[in-house]
Amino acid sequence: MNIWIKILYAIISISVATIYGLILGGFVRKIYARAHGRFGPPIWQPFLDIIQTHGRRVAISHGVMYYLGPVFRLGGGLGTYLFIPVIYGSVVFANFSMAGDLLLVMYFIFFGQLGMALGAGQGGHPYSPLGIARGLAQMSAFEVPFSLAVIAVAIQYQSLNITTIVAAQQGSILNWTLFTNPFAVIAAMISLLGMNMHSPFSIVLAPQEIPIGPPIEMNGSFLGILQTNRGLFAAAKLVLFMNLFFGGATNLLIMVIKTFFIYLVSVIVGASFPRFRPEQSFRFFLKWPTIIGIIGIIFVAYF
Amino acid sequence: MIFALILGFALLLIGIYGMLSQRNLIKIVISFSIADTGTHIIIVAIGYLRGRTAPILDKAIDIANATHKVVDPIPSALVLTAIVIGLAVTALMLSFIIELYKKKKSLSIDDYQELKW
Amino acid sequence: MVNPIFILILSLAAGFLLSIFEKGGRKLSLTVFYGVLSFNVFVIAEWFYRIVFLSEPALIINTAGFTAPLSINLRLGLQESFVLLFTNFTGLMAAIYLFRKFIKSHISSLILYLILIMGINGLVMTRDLFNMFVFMEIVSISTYALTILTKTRDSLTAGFKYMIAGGTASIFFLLGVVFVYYFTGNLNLDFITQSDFSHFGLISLFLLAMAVFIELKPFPANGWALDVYQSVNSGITSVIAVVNSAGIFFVFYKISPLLPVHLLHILGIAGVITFFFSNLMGLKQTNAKRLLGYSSIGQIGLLVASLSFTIHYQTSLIYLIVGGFFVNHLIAKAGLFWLTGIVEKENLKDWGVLKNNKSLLILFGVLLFALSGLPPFPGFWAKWEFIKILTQTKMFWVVGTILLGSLFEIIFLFRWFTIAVKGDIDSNEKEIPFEFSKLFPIALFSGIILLISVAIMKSYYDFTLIQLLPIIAVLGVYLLDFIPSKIKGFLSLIVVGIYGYYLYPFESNLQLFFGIIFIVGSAINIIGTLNRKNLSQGFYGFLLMMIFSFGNLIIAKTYLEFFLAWEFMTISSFVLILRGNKAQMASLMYMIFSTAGAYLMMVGFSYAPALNSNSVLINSIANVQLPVLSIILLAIGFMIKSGSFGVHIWLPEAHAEAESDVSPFISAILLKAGVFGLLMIGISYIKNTPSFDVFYFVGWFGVITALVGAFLASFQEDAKRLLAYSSMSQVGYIVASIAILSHLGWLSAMYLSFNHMMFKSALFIAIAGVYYRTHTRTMYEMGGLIKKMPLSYITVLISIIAVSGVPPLSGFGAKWLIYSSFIEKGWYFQAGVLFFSSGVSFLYLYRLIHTIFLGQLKYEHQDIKEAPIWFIIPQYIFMAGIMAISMNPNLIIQPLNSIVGHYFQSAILIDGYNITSSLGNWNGNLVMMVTMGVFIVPLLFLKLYNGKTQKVEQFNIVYAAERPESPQTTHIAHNMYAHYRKALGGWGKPRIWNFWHEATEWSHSFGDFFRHIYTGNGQTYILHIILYIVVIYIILGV
Amino acid sequence: MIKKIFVALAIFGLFSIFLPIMINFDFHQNLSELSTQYVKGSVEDLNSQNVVTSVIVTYRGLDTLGEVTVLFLATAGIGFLLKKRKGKKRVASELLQTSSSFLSVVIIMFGIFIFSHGHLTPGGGFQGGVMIASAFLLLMLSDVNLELNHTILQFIESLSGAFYVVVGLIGLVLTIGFLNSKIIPLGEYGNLFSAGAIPLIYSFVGLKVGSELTNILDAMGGD
Repeated sequence: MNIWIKILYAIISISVATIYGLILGGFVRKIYARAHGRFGPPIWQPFLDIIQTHGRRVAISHGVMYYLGPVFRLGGGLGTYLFIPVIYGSVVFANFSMAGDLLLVMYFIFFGQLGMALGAGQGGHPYSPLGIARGLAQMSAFEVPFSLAVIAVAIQYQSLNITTIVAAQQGSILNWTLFTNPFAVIAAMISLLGMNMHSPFSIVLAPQEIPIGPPIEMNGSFLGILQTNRGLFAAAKLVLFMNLFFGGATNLLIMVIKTFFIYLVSVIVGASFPRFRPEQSFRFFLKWPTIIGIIGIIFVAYF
Repeated sequence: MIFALILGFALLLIGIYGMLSQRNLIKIVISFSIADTGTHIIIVAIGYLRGRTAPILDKAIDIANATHKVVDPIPSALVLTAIVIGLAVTALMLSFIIELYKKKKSLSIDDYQELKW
Repeated sequence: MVNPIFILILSLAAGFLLSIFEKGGRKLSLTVFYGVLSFNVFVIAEWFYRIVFLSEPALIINTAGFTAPLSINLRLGLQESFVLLFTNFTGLMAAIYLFRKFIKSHISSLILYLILIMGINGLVMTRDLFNMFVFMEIVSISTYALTILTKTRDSLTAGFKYMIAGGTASIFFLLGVVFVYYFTGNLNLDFITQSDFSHFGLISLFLLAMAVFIELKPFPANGWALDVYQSVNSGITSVIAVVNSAGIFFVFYKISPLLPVHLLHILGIAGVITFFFSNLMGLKQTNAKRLLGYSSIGQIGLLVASLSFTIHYQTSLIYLIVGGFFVNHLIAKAGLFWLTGIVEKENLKDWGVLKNNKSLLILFGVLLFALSGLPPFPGFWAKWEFIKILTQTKMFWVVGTILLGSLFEIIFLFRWFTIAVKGDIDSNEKEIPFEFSKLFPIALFSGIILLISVAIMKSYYDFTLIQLLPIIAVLGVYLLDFIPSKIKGFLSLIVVGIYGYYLYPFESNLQLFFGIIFIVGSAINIIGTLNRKNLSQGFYGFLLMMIFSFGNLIIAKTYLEFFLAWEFMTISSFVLILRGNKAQMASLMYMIFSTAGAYLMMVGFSYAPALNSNSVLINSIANVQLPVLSIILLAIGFMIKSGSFGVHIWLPEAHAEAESDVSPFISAILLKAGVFGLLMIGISYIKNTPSFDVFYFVGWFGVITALVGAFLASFQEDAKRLLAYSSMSQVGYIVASIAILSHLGWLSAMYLSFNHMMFKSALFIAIAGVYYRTHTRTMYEMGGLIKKMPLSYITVLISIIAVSGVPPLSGFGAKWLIYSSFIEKGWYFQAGVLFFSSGVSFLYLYRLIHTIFLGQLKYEHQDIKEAPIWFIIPQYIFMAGIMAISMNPNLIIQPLNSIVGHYFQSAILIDGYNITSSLGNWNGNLVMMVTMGVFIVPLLFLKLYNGKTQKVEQFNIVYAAERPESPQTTHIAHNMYAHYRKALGGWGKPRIWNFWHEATEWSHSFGDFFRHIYTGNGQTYILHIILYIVVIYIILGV
Repeated sequence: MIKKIFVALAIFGLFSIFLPIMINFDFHQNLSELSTQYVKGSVEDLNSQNVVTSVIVTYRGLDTLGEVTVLFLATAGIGFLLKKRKGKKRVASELLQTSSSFLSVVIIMFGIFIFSHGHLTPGGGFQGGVMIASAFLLLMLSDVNLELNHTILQFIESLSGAFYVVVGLIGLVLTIGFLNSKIIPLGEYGNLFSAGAIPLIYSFVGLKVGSELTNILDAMGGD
């Protein structure tokens, strides 16, 4: 098919995802506020923020890498999203998933994080490396249960191709990985908490300790880009989880519903737990979720 | 003549015992030469044949069947050499002791163990 | 042709008359003295020539006008002439060494020395047992007297102990002789056979053998010898340790045919035990000469063992093994004893003085390498063949003991060597005085042993020039060392090019692939060394040696050729590492571990069935069924070399402490040798699978190595150590995926090997550049260098992306292949561990780039420049490579696919840029395109929309509502992952390190414990002797 | 204490090694064929009465040469080791002084007789040499500050040794073997001048041994 059409489709699906992601973000802030007994900002607050940050007259740059940091970040978000087939059977939302399989997505997630880390690093603010150190460490920890879950899925469907995995879960709700291999899903969901960095795992952006950590020096349109990405990237991750564990989606509505509930899990947890100390968080991920993940593998591989 | 043999071995053992138990250097050397002498006696004893005479073929024995009259000459020859060698070694040992004594004014072997391990 | 009996006659006459010549002045007597000695050498040399090259029959000399057995007869055959040539020559050399001593000392010393040599000649030639006794006494007595050539109380004491011990032994010898006569009625060896002895008559042989054996200083009945070696003048010591030992050993050789086999075997085992314990006790020794004494005793033990275990094999082999050990040990030992006399440092710690004296240092090195049985020296060949025989006769205990013993020997010898090269010396240390008469013999001997080595390689193994190339490289460059190093660098670049070109036709598939990694990779890395300013003597020689041995590894046809190349590789890399400033400990550890590995491989190879084709090893090994034992041993050997978990502790030290332009060779290329080896086993493994799946465990070791390496790397403060551990981790991946034994697995292994070669070289060279500018490797002392050295920064950036496996760069290909292969194989948990370690690898990668290049710039680095061009060039060559295979993975995937296709049927499907495995697919090119797109779009947006960006310094930040006070405090770098360490808790402890440390401690204290039997009391020594004889008798009885 | 036990063990062990020899030992009934040849040969080839002598000096001449060398080495070694130093000593008794002065002459004469008749009677070079040395010992004891002429001693020692070698050499030159004593006509059985070079060699040996032992005694007597 013509490459331009492909790109057009990509733009469509990206904008949909971004908007959805941002709305989701606003919604979450609302929920948090309510949980804290506040009124909270309007749902469209994230859009306002982005406009506001882009509206700033000056933007301070600490150097080339600093400048590229947000670019990497957004690029990472876009890429991750683009390598995932969002809606099963849809041409528009198939994105560039033919470029690679699950492994590609898993590793492309790092693209943005690494670039951002480098950019923040050049920012020269002591809090950035602190946050990054925490972030990387935690990432290495929650990757373990997640990768175990992924391996379990790969074993189960004998494939790493996301479309194939989704296809295998069609038909009945009971075909979802959630029901065919609950252990793997639990493990994965726990690590999702880590990925979304809500408390108790919000050690990276921990406002009280290292005021929002890595992006602390970011300002103006740099910050704007980051905020845009936050929406898109959240959407991408949720879609990935939906595809792997919750039977994917055949149309936008189902996608929205499923991802919303997936997100809700971490929101609820986040609203109800205090923050871990870093080492507690690492140890946690390397302990229970990992064990569950191992059980998940044994479950599919040897039963 | 078996006694000679036994005597020889006895001397040998006594000598070695002396070398192992005596503290005094000179006594050790004496024990050594005792052991040496024991060996020499053993050698001679080995050469002995019953009821025969020394292998010197003078008028006393007829040359014709001398081979049935004399004892084995070889051990006697060997022992002679052995004795001289023993003598030489003993002499050298003694002179070493003299030097050692000059250096440290002691004849006890226990005083000469700086070199170890 | 002169009748050799003239040696005896002339020496005697001269000896008797010397005191009269003395009346005519010392000059005259010295002339006579040296004249006679050289006459002896000449006579024997001629006979040796006649017998060896004109193949004349052995010469029998009757005395007194009667034939044996009536009279005493002498024999001069091949063995005799060989031993005599050697002993006489050594005697002459030692005499030259003692020249200055002989000018002054009492005339008797000349007489004694002359007759000592005469005695050795008689001892070797005579066939009559009692005559042997006489000559033995002549030798002993003259030696006793000569022990006090330099009269100290110690030498006197030692001499006395020596005398009583020798006297005791001679009593037993005499007894043995007369009883032999009693039982056989004869004294002439030619007329006595084993059959003449009744069972009860064997006692005489026992006494005889024991007397000789005691003279050969078996453990523990050898305290007296040690004291002699320690205290006596080095010249005389060399004579005792070499000439006398040779003579006595030959006596043992002469009577050995008489000895019953079981006695011979017991003596052989006693020899092995001696070898083991003397080396064990050597570990704790600090006195140079005594240390040599221990080693000497051990080597003689090994010599005896080799004789008694090989006596029934074909003669050529015996000549190689026994002769090899004989020559090797005695030449090296003589040279080293002479050196101790020149250096005149009792304590090993003070041997750093050799640093200032290159020529002595080189001689020391040659002799020491020879002594430790490394190639090309004769000891190596002897050991190889000997171990082969022992392994094939399944005498594994003996093999183990010998190899452990030689490992100990390696430890103390190389500890000594590293001290000599790197040890610290106090400034007011005076130069070692130059004495030609002392230096000449050593130099000559070093030359001779090299010649002999080459002779063995050419004549016995008929190796071609290509196997000799590593040695030639070292010697050749040594001659050209006066040339400035840049030129040498260019020259070696050319040489490597030629070599690679020469090698190319011999290579195919796998070889070619590794040829590229080894040769091309090295060639590019050589560019980095062009930055050297000074002469850097010897550097390029050993560098070339290493590169050549890489090549020879690939084209090796036999186990031996492979092992030879391997050992050359070890030696050269050891020397290269040792060149580092603080590399003393590091290089020692490297040497010890490598040697241990090499020994395991040696056994593994000797136990493997013979190859039945003469194609290259890596092909022909496919047709042999390797026994499980040798697979295990070989695998361990190769894994030691590739720094696998558990035996990895040498790796960070070696890679970090080596000179910064050597590290890339060591870390990026040398490690691949282990990989190559493992692949080689694998090839035989897949064709004929062993009963026990060794590679399953290898796989586990691989993944654990990957994880541990990553964690250790994350906790380093030193940039090069970090990179070293990262290499360990990466090679862990490679090893694991080799162990998978599937198409995908090997594909990923090779893909990763190639990648790792490129990015790790680039990283090490980049760090070399940084180090060159900042003079520090500690990362938190740097920071903010991105603006100062942008080019290096870009290299590091691209490399770490490649390492981490983040798309779109080539690293992701590796990850994709690896995980696919693991899941395909069903190694799920291994795959999990690998996921973990790749997650952890982000930690150290970020730490590397951030703490050096990002964050705050330090004041002292305000005005440093970009790294020198010679560092930049290779970096960017590698960058180009990485970018190329990132853009188009097929460049490498396709050829590898076909290479691996020789061993497994292909498991991937390549159409266009899309690579499909059984599990998923990966389109490297499309990924690259998409990434470009998603990267460029925001960038353009930023550029267009956000034109009014304002540049500010790093330092322009607000920190806790204040400006930070200094970069040092603001740069978050030191102990970056403290929280992770805390989280790991008990798992973070350096268990392995402690284990090896404990092992070292234990072996040393064992050595210390055992050597306390040498109380220093002469009487105790005699007691040892007697008890020893008794014990052997008892063992013999039962 | 431990050491005593070990010593006891060692001795006992040696004893148990030697015991079987002593038990199973029985004397040969007749000569080994080698010594038979010697006994025959001594008469037929060498024309010497004393078989032992002919074995020592001719058949196993190399041993004897070595033996001389050993003694020589001992002398050299001791000379090398002990530098003669004069010390104050007690004076010998009148009786000893007078008696020794003429006794020693007799002893020396006897010694010479012994080694010159080594091929006829028991005894030989060594025995004779020792006697001569003992004579000198007597002199030394009697006259404490007796100064032996070392040059002469040395000359005798060296030359006698050298001549011994030369005599052996002649055999080699005549290509009848090193140390062959048939270089001189064998003479008439039982006479002083018989048995070829044996008496000659023995005389050299005697002189050498005598001078060497004297040297040793002298060196040791030094202090």
